[in-house]
Amino acid sequence: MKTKNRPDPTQSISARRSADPFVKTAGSAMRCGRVLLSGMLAALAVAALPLIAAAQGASGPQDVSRPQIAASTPTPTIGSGTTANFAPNDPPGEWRSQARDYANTRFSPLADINAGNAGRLKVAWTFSDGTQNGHEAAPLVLGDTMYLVTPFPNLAYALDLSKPGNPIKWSYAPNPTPVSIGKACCDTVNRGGAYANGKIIYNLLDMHTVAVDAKTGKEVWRTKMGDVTHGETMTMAPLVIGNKVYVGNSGGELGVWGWLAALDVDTGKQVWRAYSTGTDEQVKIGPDFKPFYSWMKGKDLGKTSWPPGMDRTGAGSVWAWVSYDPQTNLIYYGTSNPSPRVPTQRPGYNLWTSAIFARDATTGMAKWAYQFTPHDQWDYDGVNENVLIDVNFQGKPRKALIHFDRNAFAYLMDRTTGEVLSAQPFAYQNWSKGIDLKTGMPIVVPEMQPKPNVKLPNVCPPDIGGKDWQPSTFSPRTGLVYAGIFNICMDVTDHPQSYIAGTPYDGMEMKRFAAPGGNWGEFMAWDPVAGKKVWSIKEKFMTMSGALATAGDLVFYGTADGWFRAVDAKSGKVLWSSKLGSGVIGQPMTYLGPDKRQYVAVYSGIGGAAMVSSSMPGFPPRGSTLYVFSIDGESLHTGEGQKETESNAPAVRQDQGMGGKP
Amino acid sequence: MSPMERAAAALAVASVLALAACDHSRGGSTVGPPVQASNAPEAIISLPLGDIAGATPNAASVPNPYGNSPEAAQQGQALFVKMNCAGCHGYGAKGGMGPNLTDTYWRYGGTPVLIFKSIYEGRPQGMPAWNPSLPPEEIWKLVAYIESLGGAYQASQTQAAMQGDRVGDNVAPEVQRTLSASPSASGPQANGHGASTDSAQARPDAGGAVPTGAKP
Amino acid sequence: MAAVLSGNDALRVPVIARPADDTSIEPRLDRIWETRKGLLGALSSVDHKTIGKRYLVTAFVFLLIGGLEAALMRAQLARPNQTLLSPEQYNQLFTMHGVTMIFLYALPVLSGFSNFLWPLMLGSRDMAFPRLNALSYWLFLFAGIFLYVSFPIGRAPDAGWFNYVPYSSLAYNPGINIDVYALGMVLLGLSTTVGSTNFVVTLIRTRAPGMSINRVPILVWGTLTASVGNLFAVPAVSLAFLMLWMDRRFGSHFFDVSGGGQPLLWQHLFWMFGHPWVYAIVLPAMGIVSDGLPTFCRRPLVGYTAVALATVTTMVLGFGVWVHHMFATGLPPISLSFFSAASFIIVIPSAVAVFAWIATMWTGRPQFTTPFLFFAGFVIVFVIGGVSGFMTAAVPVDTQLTDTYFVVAHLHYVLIGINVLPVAGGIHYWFPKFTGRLMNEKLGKWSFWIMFIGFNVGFFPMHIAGLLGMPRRIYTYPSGLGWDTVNMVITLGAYLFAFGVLLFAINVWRSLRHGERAGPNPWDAPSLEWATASPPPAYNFAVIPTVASRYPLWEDRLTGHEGRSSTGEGMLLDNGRETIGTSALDAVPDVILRMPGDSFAPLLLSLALAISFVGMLIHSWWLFGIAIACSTVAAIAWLWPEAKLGQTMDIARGSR
Amino acid sequence: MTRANRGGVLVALGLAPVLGAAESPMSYLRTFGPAGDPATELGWGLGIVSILVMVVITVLVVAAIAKRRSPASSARELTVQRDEGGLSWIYIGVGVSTAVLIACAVWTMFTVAAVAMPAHAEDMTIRVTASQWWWNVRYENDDASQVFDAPNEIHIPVGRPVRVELSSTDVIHSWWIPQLAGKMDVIPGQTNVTWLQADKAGVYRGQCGEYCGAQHAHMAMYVVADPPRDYAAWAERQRAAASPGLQAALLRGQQTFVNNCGACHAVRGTAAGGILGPDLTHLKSRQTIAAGLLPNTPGNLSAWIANAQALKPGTRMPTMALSGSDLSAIVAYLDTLN
Repeated sequence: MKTKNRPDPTQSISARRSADPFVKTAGSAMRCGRVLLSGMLAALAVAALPLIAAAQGASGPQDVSRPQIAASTPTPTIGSGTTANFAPNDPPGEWRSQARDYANTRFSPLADINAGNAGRLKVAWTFSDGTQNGHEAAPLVLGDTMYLVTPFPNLAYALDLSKPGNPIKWSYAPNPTPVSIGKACCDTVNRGGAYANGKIIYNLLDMHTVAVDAKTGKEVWRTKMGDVTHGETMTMAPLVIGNKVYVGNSGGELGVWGWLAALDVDTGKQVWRAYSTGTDEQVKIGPDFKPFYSWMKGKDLGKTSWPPGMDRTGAGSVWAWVSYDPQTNLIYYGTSNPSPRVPTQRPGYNLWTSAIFARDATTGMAKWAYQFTPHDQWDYDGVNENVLIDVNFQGKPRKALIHFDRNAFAYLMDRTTGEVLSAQPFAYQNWSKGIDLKTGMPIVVPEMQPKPNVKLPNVCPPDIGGKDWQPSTFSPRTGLVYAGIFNICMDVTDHPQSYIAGTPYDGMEMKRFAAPGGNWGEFMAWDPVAGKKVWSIKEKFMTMSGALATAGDLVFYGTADGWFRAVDAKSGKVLWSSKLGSGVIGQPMTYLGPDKRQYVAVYSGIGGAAMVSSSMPGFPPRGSTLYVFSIDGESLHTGEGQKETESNAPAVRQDQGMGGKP
Repeated sequence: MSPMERAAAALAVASVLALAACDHSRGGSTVGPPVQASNAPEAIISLPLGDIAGATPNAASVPNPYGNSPEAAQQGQALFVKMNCAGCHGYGAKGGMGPNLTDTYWRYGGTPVLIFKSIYEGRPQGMPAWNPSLPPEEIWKLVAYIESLGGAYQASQTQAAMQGDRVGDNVAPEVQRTLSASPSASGPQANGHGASTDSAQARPDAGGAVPTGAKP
Repeated sequence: MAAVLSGNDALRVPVIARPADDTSIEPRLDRIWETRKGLLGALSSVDHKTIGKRYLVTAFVFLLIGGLEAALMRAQLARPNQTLLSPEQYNQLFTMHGVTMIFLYALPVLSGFSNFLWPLMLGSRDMAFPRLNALSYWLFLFAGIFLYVSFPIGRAPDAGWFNYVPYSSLAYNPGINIDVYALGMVLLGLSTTVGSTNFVVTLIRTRAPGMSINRVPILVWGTLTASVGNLFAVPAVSLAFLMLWMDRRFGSHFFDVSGGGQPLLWQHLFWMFGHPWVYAIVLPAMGIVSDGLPTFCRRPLVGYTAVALATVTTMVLGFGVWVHHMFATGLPPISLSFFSAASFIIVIPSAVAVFAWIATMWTGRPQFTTPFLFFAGFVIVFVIGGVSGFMTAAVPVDTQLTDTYFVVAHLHYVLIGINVLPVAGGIHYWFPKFTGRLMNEKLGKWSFWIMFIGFNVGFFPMHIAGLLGMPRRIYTYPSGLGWDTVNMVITLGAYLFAFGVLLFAINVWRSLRHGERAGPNPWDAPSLEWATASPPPAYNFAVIPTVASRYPLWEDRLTGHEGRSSTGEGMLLDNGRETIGTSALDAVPDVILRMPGDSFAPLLLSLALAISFVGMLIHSWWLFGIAIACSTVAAIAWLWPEAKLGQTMDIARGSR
Repeated sequence: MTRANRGGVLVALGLAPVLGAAESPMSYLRTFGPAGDPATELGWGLGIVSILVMVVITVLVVAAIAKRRSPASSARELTVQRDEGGLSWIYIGVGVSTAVLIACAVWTMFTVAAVAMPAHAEDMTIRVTASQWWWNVRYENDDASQVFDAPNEIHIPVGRPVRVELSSTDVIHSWWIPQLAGKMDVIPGQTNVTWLQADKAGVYRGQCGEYCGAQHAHMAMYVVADPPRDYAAWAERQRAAASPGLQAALLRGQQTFVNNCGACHAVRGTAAGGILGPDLTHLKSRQTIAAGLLPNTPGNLSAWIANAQALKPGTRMPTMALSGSDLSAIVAYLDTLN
């Protein structure tokens, strides 16, 4: 068992503070006692500092600007024949949905910015949307208009890129109820909207999906999807295929009943809804449901793998990415962790939580499913993105998908049958001895199973996993997948929980710290066919931004302390870095402006799950600024001297008065 | 009696009195019923949340019926975990989905009775109302636990709590003269015993502060 | 007559004298050894006889307090579903009843006997460390007060005398109740350790010349074994209580499950002390019987050597059986059976003692005095308690018996049987030596029969209540489980026994003033304490007696004894407070021991220590600091070398 | 030592009236399962040895006193001039004692082996979780949907060994059904395992055996041994959720129950999901409430809800601030949960 190495001196020595309300008058005396005690501890800590520094090993204190290149950098097998279907093949200069394509590759064919001139990237212009919380979305660009969606209160903006200063064409304030603030487990974030049939469609935190006319900013339709007072919220970016919008709910922490629904693009009416737990009828499992592994075959497994009645509050919420394969007309998405998080309260496999579903896009009937972590005991959701790639694996061409799961295993799966081709750990983990490919079951390390009310130290990866929702990117030019991952462990104590509607139903008390190596984050290139890490860059703070690969053989990513970097796709060498105003958990994107110049845009605004490391010194304050970069900072309007913004610019943002909305 | 004996006797009496002075609510591990049940919920609901238009808020103090009984605080801590409060406010009540309860920043009032109101009635940004799920007696135990964390104001410091005064704050002379009789200066210690204002958390609790969970 | 000085002052040979010839010896020794009158004298006295009597009186007061607590509990349990006491009150009462009886009565009363009698039995003028003796008493007194300090405000310890974690941890007992118990026990641990050290050194170094190790009375063997046992056992419990206090107030995790601690660690540490302790509080009492019974059977004890070795064997085995208190905690059966076997074997030494007493009675000619009745009654009750203990030694049977009233019956039979009855008999037997007066025989017999009948009527039915499944430590019970009548009988028996104890107390009180005057040896007993006056003078013996046999005062009437002990003639050590130091095994004189005089240091040191514990209890660190400073000063004052205490003579090289 | 002649011995000793096993349900003088019988045999054996030893020693002491009463002549004259003699008493007495002890010790070891594990492996497992002052019992099953919780009253099939896994949520308790098996402590932070088997159908009362706080006295449990068919039927009923079909009057009761009690108590099929207190989904099917404190009648139920502290001082059940109508509505609703 690896000796637990907790070298991070930033963790305060938190002796359990004995809440000693015993004698109010003796309070001051209590402090002298504690001063004595903490004096001793401080002396100990000082003595231990040289020891800790030594324990940091070769990596030494992290030099923020010159990140570490992993020792072994084998030359990637360029063009190993791994490709992807980039439908719907939007115009190269546009970015109409968060993942840019159905296969979730986030690959941009633009190549004007390349390894050569990346060093000359500068800020072209910025825009602040006036909201405080985690900015996880990517801007959309259609024609010469950029559309933005903000975290709570979920405002929407349209910026006219053709005019100087990119003025606001229109803004839309949906006014979601503030009750939803207290029901969102991990910051009132929103992962962005999608464009379809002239409408911008996105989800509000208080369980509504709205469609806004792209031209005028007027609300077209608004559909209520659930009851926010029961702890349900919506934060995912919808995916639009044809005339259907696919949306899911969040609330794994509050004991909701997880589902994915399809709405009609034009009317907003719900077409079908598939739950993640419950009877086959509720989960829309029909006769043609053929999971690859036998232990997932059976009737009403969504109910019989739960103690009686617990499947209705079993979560399996769908809060991240949906991908779509036009040839097979199948959509792929993951479900969240089972609820409550305390495993002893819910014996059984708890199907279909922490799993991936493949469903028919039109009817919603499930074709196959695979559970990444049966009877999950550490909150390893299965919601991370599934990038659809076509590989030749062991000599045979396979229609596959690559999925970096929260349980720190990278799954390469055959997306037609649900067979696990390979499953290798991509981050430091000690909960499992590996995935048995014959049965598809993980082999759990018995000591790592938490028991109620007993502290279990040094469980890796923690609840936020080896990698969380931040999407990876695939470059057909190198055949590699690039992702920001974590290097974190946790001490966990389970507290069995009562189900009280509208309150958290999880019960895991955690204290997170850096895994061996001392770094919290890492950006890596992964060869999906070989199942190996090609190169990786260690980062002191969490790497929780999306990733963007471009035809210019560049990969863009950001870090939680605000660095935004461009990296050579082949070698992993950092070509350019820029420090933004706040931490980056947004998704970088690139587009062609009206001046046919290539711009790279990314939101800075720390929040979301990255707040777990908020007690680290150097953690940035919150922010809300969109940064747009171009070569030498050139844009449509540089050099034109002082020019008045046209006074008759129509749109004036409907302000919310001095108090603003929290 | 020789001087030495008198000293010994005095010491013995002093030590017994010192012990008697600490709380004498009945019972070892069992929490007796609240000392005075006069603060019925109905009376509490009518208390104002903030200041009163045109009048200085009355210094009516509604103390916690459990006083500082350690049993009540201990059972309050158990309730804090069992009733899922820790899920939002964090297992050390240092904040998570819900605000930090150990510092002296109280959006809806930091005196025990206002904390009782916030639990009893619920608050608009997602704090559910715990009446009737928890009877007043149990809510007062939760309040006793929150008081033991050091961030709460004393029951009689309604004025100080309203204006965010803390022990050790300087008070401009002009203000001193205009203050009503209520002792405004004393409130929870600024950053001494209990109130945690470590730097990383300095910023006020904007909506949805530090999440304990991993994702929405 | 001053000792003959030869050569330099360092080499002094004690003079042999006969007090009968020189009448000035005794007044001179009186002036040397007498303690000052008045309160100052009392507070500074280090005379073992004064300290012994104080132990007896204080222990008796605690016995009465414990008895009152028991009376309240029995009133609550007399009938089902009573509400005389609230659960919290009952829990505090049963805890304090246990703590008082086991810690504040059982060993202190035996320390009282041993402190008073040892120097007299061993032919010495005082204990080896007189001031340490005073310290031991004062610490015991203050620890007793400390344990009761939170009783009046309703915050007495309420987790049972065994104080199992986690119920006694901060999470379930946040008040000061358990802190009072934890710190009180550490303070009491100091007193016990200090007392035990004093007894061990006294036995090894201050026996009268000629009193070899096999001529020492059995009470001395008993207390010696108890003391050595305590020296090994008390550290375990003091450590356990200190660790508990650290867990409660300073956030350590010794016993806290969520921090990786183990609740069973507490049980092991507690019972590693617990079982040796229960033997420590019975072996001296068995010694009292082994010394008292032969006197009233008019013959020496049968199998002296066997009984002495049995006493030691009991304590040695006593360290190997503690897990029989934990048979139901889920430890693996294989280890439980080792301890079960050990618990069976430990019955054998007790059997040796029982058959020795029966043989003494069978071959002797019993005299119907009250002490004899107590000792004979003791043998019967001892055996009943012994066999009920033998039943709990079997693991499977114990999983039914443990924590029921059967065990309560067992522990009362052994504790009252083996400690209270011999103590009552011992007080009757040595009352003339303590006070110079005899206790009233008629009232004595009445008090014996009422105590004996009351005890058996009260506590034997507890076996039955236990067999009927009545658990321990329940403040009430529902009707309809068959426990109603048996509990009523127990309550009546208990009150009868209490009445018997009251009669005994009245007898003591009346005999203090109106008791018939007693000479040096009213019972014609054989051991050395009956050679000096009743009550003995401050210096015990005018001259140090020499001993030639196990029964010095019966030598003339016992055949097979060549040498003669002499009490009339011996060493006159009158150059200040002196007694003779002798070698460990054969008691060959080898040094003159200069004994320290009266001193306030013990009182001040124990007062300062007690105050420092109060400071620790209420977390007032400045009070703690000051008190510790005072204790250091008192200790330094105590240990400050005094010229007159310098050892001057190695007699081994002097005359024989 | 078959049960028949033990009865005879019992009568002979004049203990029969007191130890009548009939009206004392907690007496372990007779046990009804292989987990307890060997121990009871051993218990009787040691008991009889003990009684014999007591009688012998008492007779010896009384005889010793009565035999040679001392003549009134010279009190000073000693009866025996030598201090040896009488040693034979010790040799014989200790010899006999040692022999008896060794025999009993060996018998104990065999009994330890006999009760350690059932003859054939248990095919049913219950996980008992002790909390301050009640018992939660989870009926384990490989098929998760068959798992259910039911507090305080444990049903087991007659004649089949049941594996009992014990864990505590707070302090140390002790699982003890005297007429089936010896007690086994329930220690937080570890899982102790024991087993029991009832050879005769019936209700066996048990109670917490280790001091655990204010209400240690009222922490009883009942093991109901049913014929296998009845057990299966009972289990099936327990798994079912609360019956949804309610007339209007009871609906208000259910709503009031969920609002006031749902945070601590669970009724499957409704929104009440609390696990702090016992599961009430099938409250009506139990004989007693409050861990054996009161028989399960509507009157007792409303008294308990209105003021639990009066009946069981120190219990974690708070005194509910309920109006009369709410209280009666709740009690009426609880009456439907069978």
